[in-house]
Amino acid sequence: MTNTDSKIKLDIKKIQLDFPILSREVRNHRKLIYLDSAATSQKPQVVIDAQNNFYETINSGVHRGAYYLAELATDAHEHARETIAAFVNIKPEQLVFTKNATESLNLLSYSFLNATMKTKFGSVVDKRLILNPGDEILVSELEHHANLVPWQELCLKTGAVLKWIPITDQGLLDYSKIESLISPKTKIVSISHMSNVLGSITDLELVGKAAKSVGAFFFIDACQSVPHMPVDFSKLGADAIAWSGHKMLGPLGIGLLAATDELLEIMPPFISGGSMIETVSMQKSTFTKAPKKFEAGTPPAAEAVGLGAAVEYLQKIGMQNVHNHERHLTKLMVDGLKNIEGVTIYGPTDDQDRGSTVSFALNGLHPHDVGQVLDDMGIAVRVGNHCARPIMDKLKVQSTTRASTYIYNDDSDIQALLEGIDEVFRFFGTK
Amino acid sequence: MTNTDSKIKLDIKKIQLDFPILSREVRNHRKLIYLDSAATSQKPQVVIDAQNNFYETINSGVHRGAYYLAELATDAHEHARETIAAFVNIKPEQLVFTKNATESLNLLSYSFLNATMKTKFGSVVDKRLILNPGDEILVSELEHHANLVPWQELCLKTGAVLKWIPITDQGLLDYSKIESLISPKTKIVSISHMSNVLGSITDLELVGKAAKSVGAFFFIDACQSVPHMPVDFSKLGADAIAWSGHKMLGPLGIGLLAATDELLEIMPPFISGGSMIETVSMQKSTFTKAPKKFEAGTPPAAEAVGLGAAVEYLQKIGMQNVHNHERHLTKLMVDGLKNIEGVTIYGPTDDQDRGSTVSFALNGLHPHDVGQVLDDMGIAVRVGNHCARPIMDKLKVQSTTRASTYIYNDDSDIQALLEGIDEVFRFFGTK
Amino acid sequence: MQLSNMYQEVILDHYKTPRGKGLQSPFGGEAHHVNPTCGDEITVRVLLSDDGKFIKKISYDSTGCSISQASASIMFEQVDGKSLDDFNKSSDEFLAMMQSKGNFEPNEDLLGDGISMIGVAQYPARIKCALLSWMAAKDAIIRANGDK
Amino acid sequence: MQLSNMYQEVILDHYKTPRGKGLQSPFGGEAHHVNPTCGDEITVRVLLSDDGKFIKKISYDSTGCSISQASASIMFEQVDGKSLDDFNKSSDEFLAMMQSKGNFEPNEDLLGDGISMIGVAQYPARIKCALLSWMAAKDAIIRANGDK
Ligand SMILES: Cc1ncc(COP(=O)(O)O)c(C=O)c1O
Ligand SMILES: Cc1ncc(COP(=O)(O)O)c(C=O)c1O
Ligand code: FES
Ligand code: FES
Repeated sequence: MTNTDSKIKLDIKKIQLDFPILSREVRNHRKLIYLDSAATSQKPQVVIDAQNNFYETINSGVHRGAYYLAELATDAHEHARETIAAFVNIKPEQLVFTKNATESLNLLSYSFLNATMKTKFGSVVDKRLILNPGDEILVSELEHHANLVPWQELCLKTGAVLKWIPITDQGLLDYSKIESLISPKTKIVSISHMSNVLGSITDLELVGKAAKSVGAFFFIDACQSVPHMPVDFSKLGADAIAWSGHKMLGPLGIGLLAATDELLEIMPPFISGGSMIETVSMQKSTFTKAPKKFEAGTPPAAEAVGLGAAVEYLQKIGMQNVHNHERHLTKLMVDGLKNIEGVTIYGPTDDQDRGSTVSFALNGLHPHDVGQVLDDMGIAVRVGNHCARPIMDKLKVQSTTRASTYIYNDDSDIQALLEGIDEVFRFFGTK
Repeated sequence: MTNTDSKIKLDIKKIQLDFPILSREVRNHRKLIYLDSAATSQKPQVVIDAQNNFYETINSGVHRGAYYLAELATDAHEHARETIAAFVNIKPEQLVFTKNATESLNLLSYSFLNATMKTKFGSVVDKRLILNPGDEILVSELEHHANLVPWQELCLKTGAVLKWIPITDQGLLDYSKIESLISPKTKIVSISHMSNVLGSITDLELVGKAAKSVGAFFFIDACQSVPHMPVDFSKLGADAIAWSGHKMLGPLGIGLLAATDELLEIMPPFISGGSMIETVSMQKSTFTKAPKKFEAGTPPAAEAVGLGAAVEYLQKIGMQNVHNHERHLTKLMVDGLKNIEGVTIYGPTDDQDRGSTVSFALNGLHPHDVGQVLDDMGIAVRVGNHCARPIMDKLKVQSTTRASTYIYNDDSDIQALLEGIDEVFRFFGTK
Repeated sequence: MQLSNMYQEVILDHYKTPRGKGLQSPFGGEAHHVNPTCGDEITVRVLLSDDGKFIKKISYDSTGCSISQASASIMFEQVDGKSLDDFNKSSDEFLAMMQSKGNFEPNEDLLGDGISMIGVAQYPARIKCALLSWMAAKDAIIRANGDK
Repeated sequence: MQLSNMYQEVILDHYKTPRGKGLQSPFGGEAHHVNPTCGDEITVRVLLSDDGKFIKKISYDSTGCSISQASASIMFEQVDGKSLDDFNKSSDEFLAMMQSKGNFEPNEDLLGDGISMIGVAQYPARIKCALLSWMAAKDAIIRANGDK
């Protein structure tokens, strides 16, 4: 199934035809140039069809019914789990379906609150999940709010203390600070694989080793990496990784958590209810094993099936090819931006390994004005703080303009962006 | 928009044509007779189309982008919120989108855990949300696990004590016990509007008054009522109600919580991350107002839009007409079952106001055998404990066979079920 | 009706008149298994020969669907008084048949009336029903042996 | 380009050479507002006449996009030295225009250069930009009056 991932050149024009939205016109009958895939990706027809097919032919109570349709729906749901699990090289039982990466990260953080409170009232839980006041949680200054606020909240409820790896003025992780930040008090290290603002890739080996050297749990926010490059869970040295389906061609409404068997075994349930119990009486309930232990209620089965189709689509292209294509676009973009006077790029600008998410400023112009004029030309970029306020503070800006690509973008999209930026300068007469 | 809800007769044959799945064949080229809508409903074409239209024409980062598509997507998302809010007669700000009813109920229960723990470490929270050991939570013995296990879990983490209104041997709430169960120690009363096993409707006025007489919060699991009858939040006297989109013709992956402004104001966030914050620094974050405070992360926007279309579809039919039609079917079903020797109906069998969910047993036969033979005739009923184990214990059975209807079922479906039951008896030679 | 592949006459017969039902004493090992999907249960008791190589007596009590009841009754007929070696061969053959999706030539010497259960393999939701008694018996034997 | 409806010449002119920017003392009331969607900010100061009926001096400092900067500058021109009554009329007219989706005949006497902002009303995401200074001014006036 997987493409051999040689350095082949992808036929992007052909790929574009798979995405219905790319043929729509936007403002002023302009062709849509979609450069906001870091926020959410577009969906190929096969994903839309897979969902429709679910609703039109097998929709029913997954894992609950014993009749024919329910059998088919359950099979499709679990087949999707197998496909997605294989994509990151784990067993299906290691893959938990959530609603988005944010829920996945909250699931992790609430495990500590729940374990800590359950012991207080006499339940037996694994000691490693218990937080005491003064215990420490380490994140970084370039986290998306989804990998920051849940840990702040956990601290507010347990007396644990949040520490962070600072970023340099260029917005890169200052690894030299890790040693002084990590100690036996550190219980959790949670870090993003790739910045959704700067595109920079974290040295996970270094951070993971530091975490493991003090016996801390090591979690990764893989929202921006799994969609864009080959990711093998077993090679990350992590206890768990979280990401979203909607950023990798899948439907909205489905997120993922991959974790070690051991972590899944010791974490108490997060959301509780039907389909995750073994026995229930009014007095007491016991829970099934992972992944179902963490999937209370009617699951987003059509979405899981849609995401399964998205993964198969990506596998056909080959993730190394996806990454190579995006590196090619990134180089075009970064080189092009460097050549425009009055543009400041935030984050890595040399040819190091990085993602295709590029934040920049047009000197003297406000990102919302930049975005507005680009939008008028059909170019969709993101302006704002990208749910990563602390990076903005460090860069001393309120917001940035961000362009990000995916497999359906081609050289002409980058060209359009670069020309669009010239037009923005002209429009505001600042050049 | 809303149908005048006179006692008109619905054109069910016409309605059936709106549901693509109903034209599929199941085992042995049988027509599908779907009698499991209490688990999940089927979806009309307009709902499938609304989702497709989202993905094919406006998919983008809702509430995050400033470009044209993002504007359209945000508008569509908020328009859906307005439609669904109006459906239960609340303001849009009172409607929180979750992933399913189970999450909605957990959101409520975690508010108490979070508030309780946050005060312990110095945050200011509303006192009414703080639980002390010995405080009481009142549910009933006929709850779905989704309205039972989260409260059990909350007790395990706070030392609160779970109490329950028992059910009679017929499986109905024993209201006479409420007075002795409720006291100033009662902080929360959470009860289902309609049983998903027996179809019985709770006397909410009575329970709500009891809750309010001691100053307890009053929550309602409205999973089985909102899809099947007119529900006006303002008339329920509740602080919050929870239900799911997928049981009311909407997509999977979207749940709802409707609550009073006051409760939404005082509840701390549940899942935290992006899109629900006001300011974030590494030290501290502040949160937006409801509903966004409770909607961290990328929302299931296509699903919300699909559910909006489902609600418009239901409004055109008129909820009173839906309810009347289902009462008609229920009467057919209950009368028919009564006439078959060897069938035991659980729950109300007289002509009282009740939902169309009917549980029963074929004496001497196991529900899974019953379901299997019916399935072979194309009839999809649910067998099992229906995520309501305590009712089973009370009925002294492991499981029941359950048939439930919706607007796409007609008299011939009930006839097929009744004939199917005769066939089951014949097949096993027990008649 | 295709269904008669699953509910063969001999299965319905075992269901209606189960052989060997009812727990017996003395016994060397007992196991209680629950089918998690439906909550149905079985208890199996085993008494082994002194050398631990033969099943002197197997007995059971159970509640459940026709498939699980018939399977227990058939198992009883097939393994009561047999060697552990025979039990293992039968049990392996039965498991293989259940996982075959129906694509299987069952060995009647090993399974007895159990060959009639091949139709169940086509109904994934019911495979656990058929396996319940065999799994419990396996456990009971392990426990009986542990006591030696 | 349709965009020139929003970014009219006069708006770009106010943006590039803002009138009255820079906080002044003395003042009777001050308000600091943040646009939650972008984080941009404005501080407005107001000094009222002794009878509280006239704006003797309005001043502001702000960071933000062209629309918000131009709007503040235009507001300054329109209301500095005017009566509170005039301020309220202008402010109401401006709000009405912004909520009109562009379907509006703005009154130039009340809005001055502000009539050029009608194009902004067609871009929902930018309406808050245009309103930011007016809302802050309103608050500053209330506070100045509270001090009386
Ligand atoms: C009464 C009741 N409550 C709660 C639920 C849980 O809903 P969901 O599975 O959509 O979260 C259901 C349905 O499964 C139900 O019938
Ligand atoms: C790095 C990173 N982490 C977390 C998230 C949150 O993902 P979601 O909004 O799908 O929950 C995102 C995207 O929004 C992201 O880019
Ligand atoms: S349904 Fe319970 S054992 Fe078959
Ligand atoms: S974008 Fe911030 S005020 Fe306009």
